[in-house]
Amino acid sequence: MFGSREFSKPNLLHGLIGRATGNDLRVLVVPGPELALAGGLDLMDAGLRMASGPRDANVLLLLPPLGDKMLNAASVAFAQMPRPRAIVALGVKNISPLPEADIYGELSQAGLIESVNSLRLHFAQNSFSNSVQSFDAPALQSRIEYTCPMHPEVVSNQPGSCPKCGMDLVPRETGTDTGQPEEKSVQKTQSSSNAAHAHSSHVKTAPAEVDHGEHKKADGESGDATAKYTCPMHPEVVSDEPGSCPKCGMFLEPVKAESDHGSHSHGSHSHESESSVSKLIGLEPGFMSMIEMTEGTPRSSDGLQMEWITVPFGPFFPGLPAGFGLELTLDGDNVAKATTSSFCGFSDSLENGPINAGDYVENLQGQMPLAPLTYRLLACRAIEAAAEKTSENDNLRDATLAQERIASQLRWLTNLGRQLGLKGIERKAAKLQLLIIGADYEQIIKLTPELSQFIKKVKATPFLRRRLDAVGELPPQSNWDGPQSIENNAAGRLVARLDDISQSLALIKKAGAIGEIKLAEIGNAAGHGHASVDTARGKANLHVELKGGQVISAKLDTPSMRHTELVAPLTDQQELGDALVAIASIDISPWEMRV
Amino acid sequence: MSSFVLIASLIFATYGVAVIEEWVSTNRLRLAGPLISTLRLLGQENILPRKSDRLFFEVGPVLLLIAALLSLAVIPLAPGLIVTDLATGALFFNAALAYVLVAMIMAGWGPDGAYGMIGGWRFLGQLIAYAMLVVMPITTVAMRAESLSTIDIVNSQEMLWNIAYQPLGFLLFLFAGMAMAFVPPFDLPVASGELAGGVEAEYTGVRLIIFRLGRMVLILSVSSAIVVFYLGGWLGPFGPDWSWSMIKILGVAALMLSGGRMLPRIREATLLAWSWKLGIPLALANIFLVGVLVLVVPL
Amino acid sequence: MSQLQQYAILFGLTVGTLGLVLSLYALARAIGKTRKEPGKDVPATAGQLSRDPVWVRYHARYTTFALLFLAFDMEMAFMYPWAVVYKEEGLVALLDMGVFLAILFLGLLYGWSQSALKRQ
Amino acid sequence: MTLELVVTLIIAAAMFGTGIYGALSQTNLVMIMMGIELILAAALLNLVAFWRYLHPDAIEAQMFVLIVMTVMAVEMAVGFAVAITRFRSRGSVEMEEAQELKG
Amino acid sequence: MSVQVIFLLAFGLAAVWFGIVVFRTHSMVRSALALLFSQTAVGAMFLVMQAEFLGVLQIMMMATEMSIMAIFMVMFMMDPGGLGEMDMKHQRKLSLWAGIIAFGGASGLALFGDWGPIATQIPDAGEQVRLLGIELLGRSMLIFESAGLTILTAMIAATSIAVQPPHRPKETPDKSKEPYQVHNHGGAA
Repeated sequence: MFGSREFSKPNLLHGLIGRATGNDLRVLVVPGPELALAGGLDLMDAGLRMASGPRDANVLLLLPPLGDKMLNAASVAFAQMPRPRAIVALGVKNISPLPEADIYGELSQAGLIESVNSLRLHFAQNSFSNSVQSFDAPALQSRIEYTCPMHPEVVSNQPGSCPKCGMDLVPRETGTDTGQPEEKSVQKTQSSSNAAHAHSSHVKTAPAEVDHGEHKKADGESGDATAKYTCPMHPEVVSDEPGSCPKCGMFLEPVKAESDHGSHSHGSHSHESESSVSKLIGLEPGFMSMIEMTEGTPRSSDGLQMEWITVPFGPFFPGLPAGFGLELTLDGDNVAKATTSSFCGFSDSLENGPINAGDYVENLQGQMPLAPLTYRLLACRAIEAAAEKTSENDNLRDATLAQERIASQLRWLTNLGRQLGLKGIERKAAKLQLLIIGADYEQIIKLTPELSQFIKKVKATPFLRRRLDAVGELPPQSNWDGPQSIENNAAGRLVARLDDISQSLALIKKAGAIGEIKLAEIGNAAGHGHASVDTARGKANLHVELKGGQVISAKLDTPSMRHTELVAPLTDQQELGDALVAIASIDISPWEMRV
Repeated sequence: MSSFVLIASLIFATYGVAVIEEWVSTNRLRLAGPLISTLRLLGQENILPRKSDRLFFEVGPVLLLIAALLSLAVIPLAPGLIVTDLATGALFFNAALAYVLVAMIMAGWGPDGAYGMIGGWRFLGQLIAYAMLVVMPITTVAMRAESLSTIDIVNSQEMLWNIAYQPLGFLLFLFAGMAMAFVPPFDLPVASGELAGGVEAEYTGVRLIIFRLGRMVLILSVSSAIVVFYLGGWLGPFGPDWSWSMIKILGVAALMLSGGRMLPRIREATLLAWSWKLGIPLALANIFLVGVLVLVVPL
Repeated sequence: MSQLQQYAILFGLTVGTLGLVLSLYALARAIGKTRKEPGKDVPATAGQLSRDPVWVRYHARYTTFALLFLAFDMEMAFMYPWAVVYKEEGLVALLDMGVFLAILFLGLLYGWSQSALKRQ
Repeated sequence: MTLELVVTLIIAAAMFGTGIYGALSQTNLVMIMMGIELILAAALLNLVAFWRYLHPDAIEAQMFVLIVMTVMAVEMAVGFAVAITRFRSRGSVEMEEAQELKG
Repeated sequence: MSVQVIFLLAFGLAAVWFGIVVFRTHSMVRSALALLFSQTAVGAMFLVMQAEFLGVLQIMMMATEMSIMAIFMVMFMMDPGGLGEMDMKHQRKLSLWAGIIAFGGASGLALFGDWGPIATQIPDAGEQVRLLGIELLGRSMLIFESAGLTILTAMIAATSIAVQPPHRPKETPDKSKEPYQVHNHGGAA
């Protein structure tokens, strides 16, 4: 009813179109294709093709676990999908903001294939129907807020005049707060200043004229001797000539030193031209001066003052980790600022009192769908350390951890292949990952030659190293404990992850068997325990406090929490494509980030 | 009669390119694939973005299709089988394909979407990289043929194809042709990994059909230009001449589409730097080389 | 076929394509209407609604490449007639164009040395 | 036959008038350059009309057209370079704010 | 009223109308592309006048150059999308009169000047390109080389103006605590 298009009496052509839509399915996976791979679902084999955006998709595939923020984003994506569209929910029951799913299936490859077949039937029958309803969701409501064109940070809910410059506020449509992942910071960036152009009111000679005159323009060439020049971002850099700041390359701005206020009488700096713009002779009233507009804006690396736009690279961006909310402030196609958030972060399950150890282990495993066994092992080890018990098959457990590491690195390779447009690597890595995830010991040993041959193929891809070695330079003292590599860039991390796969394979071969991770019997022990596990993304450690066989407090520190701080320095002043590859190269899992 | 054969063969070639493109990207050869996806898009809603520049949004894909078709108008499939044999055919091919850029800017700027706008202006940067590398190899081809008409160019390759006569020009034209048709690894404006569909992101329904059709005809026209300028058009040892040009065109299209998939997407800065620092000097050297060759070798 | 007839055919080809496109639009409109729903016509940015207008002063990083391209592009206009008559004219044409191309290459080298051929 | 020549010349005159109106009325450097482009296009039109209808054997006219095209390209290149520098130092290329450049 | 006049009138009116749209529209990219289509219409008029090489050249050159003009307009003008309906004009009266007088003068000249015999015999397209080539290498070689020099000066002028001289501090700054003194020995006075 929410998916089909309205037509009074569908005829033969509509039937044909319905069947064609059924045979050419473009799927938008919520939360993301990695979840499908981690759950062992082969979408390509089932006949589904990945869609690059909501406009391109006609099937919304929902996979567990789904938080309410993720469901809000899914409702936004569903609203933007053109009809005829359908929702398929595998292993998920309540998808509140979204309407009733058209097809429910259970989370397995057989369930997927069966639901794809019933989806083809569904599209063939009711792509077009006469009873159709509009889909609405809380995330789609919009309200009008008023902001001042010159000072985007002034925001109010009713029209009026801006306290700073007295210009009347301009209506601007924005989403209600429930829809946005986190509070829209009041200090909006440049983007709303271009909404300023919606104002047709002329520049009133507002009281703020006074400070215009003071701000002497940096006339690069004819800098007079007495003026001091300092860098806007590093005030301690002081030079007596114009130029660019050695630290950050920004242009040095003239600073109004007290001593030279009275003395500047040099030719080009006649006092008169210093006066504010609107007093220039021969200027028609109501002239919209551009100097005022570009005055405050920061300069880009080539000295031009341009406008920046804030663009969300939201939870379902192909190439970025699923559920990772990234908002880039773009200066042209350079990234000026990056803010990260997570649509599916984990929350401590101990708010409502202590729970017994077994449930805590299951709970932590459920919250981390991308690395379930790793965090199950971490919880077991921490609890066993607290209860001073040691489990007997520890090296077998390491083999399970190694298997999951291989699966995680292969998913990372699929993501990198999709981002760089290398379809061959993307398909092969996905196929291998599906084989590894369900394999027992003998199958893994049989897979080893295929895996090492694939690793050689990835390393031999022409121009791949050249594309990656200029990208993702980590600042020197950053706390990066992911796969260590000699060269500190994306190419180095790629090679490190490929070596990590071969090391894990060797570890599994040495361990001899894949052990099942079970919590040792701890009765009602008490005490403090600390454990740390080397996951595919870095070192995760957990501090647990036990009392009477129950966990009263736990402090989890995951690698992704630490690595999100690296996103900002990594992408500063980088080209957009390089910034996205750099973010993908540090492999952040939004599930491991706090809500 | 020959115009009917011409139109039928162009439609068949475009469908062939579409089948190859889907085969390369999904690793599944489905002959009915393009027909099914066209029907699907025909059934899709046509969403108009809210505060868009409606004129640009509508004209963009149509201009892309018209530019690609006009560039096909000067390509001979057989001695008589050509839409219009202009005396400055090679130049007209290049002039028609300059409007692909205008169409992409319109399609990018129109819908007021961030991905589309960035994709559109990136394609202008890409044009600045490949434009000179398209022009100079065509000059050397015209030098050998002593005329700009495409039929004379093919006849001039009677003895020796241009790929053997000026291989450097062939490589530059292939590189620039792939960049002109924004085929991966040069798919900067419609990069699905970096810009989530870029210029195509805001288009749905029948406008997307026109955009995709324009793109397929563009790939067809670039590969047929490579065949006409460098692989001796319809010249072939035996059999009907139009079959030779058809085989060569589909072969070059398959080579371009599958070969490009093995390389990661190129960065715009690298593309600009390589084509201006290495491409243009090589093209100038190619002009001198062929200049001497044309005078010395009686071929 | 005289030139004017050929241009008429090209003009007819353009008008024919416009006709094809309009008929396809009419067919699509006949199949069904687009339903107005909240949030559907906002530019789609990967799962979030971006309502702010994006028509800003886009900062292109290839400005110096563009300037060099504007001047260098003119060389093409002179090269086509030269290429057509090259075989007849022989050596003098090669030297003549050699000087022209050398001059232009000088401009390119100057740009290269002033780091204009870089992403600004 | 003179009708075609006169029609072309009148259209070129109209473009010339539009170019002059544009160049004089706009406040932005880039828009003024667009006005100049229109004027040059009108000049091109006249040249080709004179070549076609009056002296088709004088091929120098086509050479002259190539030179005028070069002028158009060169003028744009240098004009934009000036626009970039001015924008970098002053933050705007509005001619209203370029008073201090006066002699 | 031969077919040529009809096409000349059609393309001519299109060119003039696009020329007017260039200055009336608020969106800068629309105005740049209007100029582009105006130049294309002029190129089409060249084709109608059987100057094939010049027409195709004009259509090609103007497409790329006007797109570059479009990006520069978007970079340097206040509101490229035209949302603010801002009117960036001054001295309206003067420029309107200048335009009308220019149009009147030129068209008056066109109407009342006697142009003498109209030629009917025109070399065909291929022949024109060949003649232009021979002209290029023959009588107008000096013009051809001076055009090359003009392009060279334009390239050098544009690069030297637009590209910022790379600012590299002469020696690595010392890390002492007191404010950061940058010593540019021999830098620009």
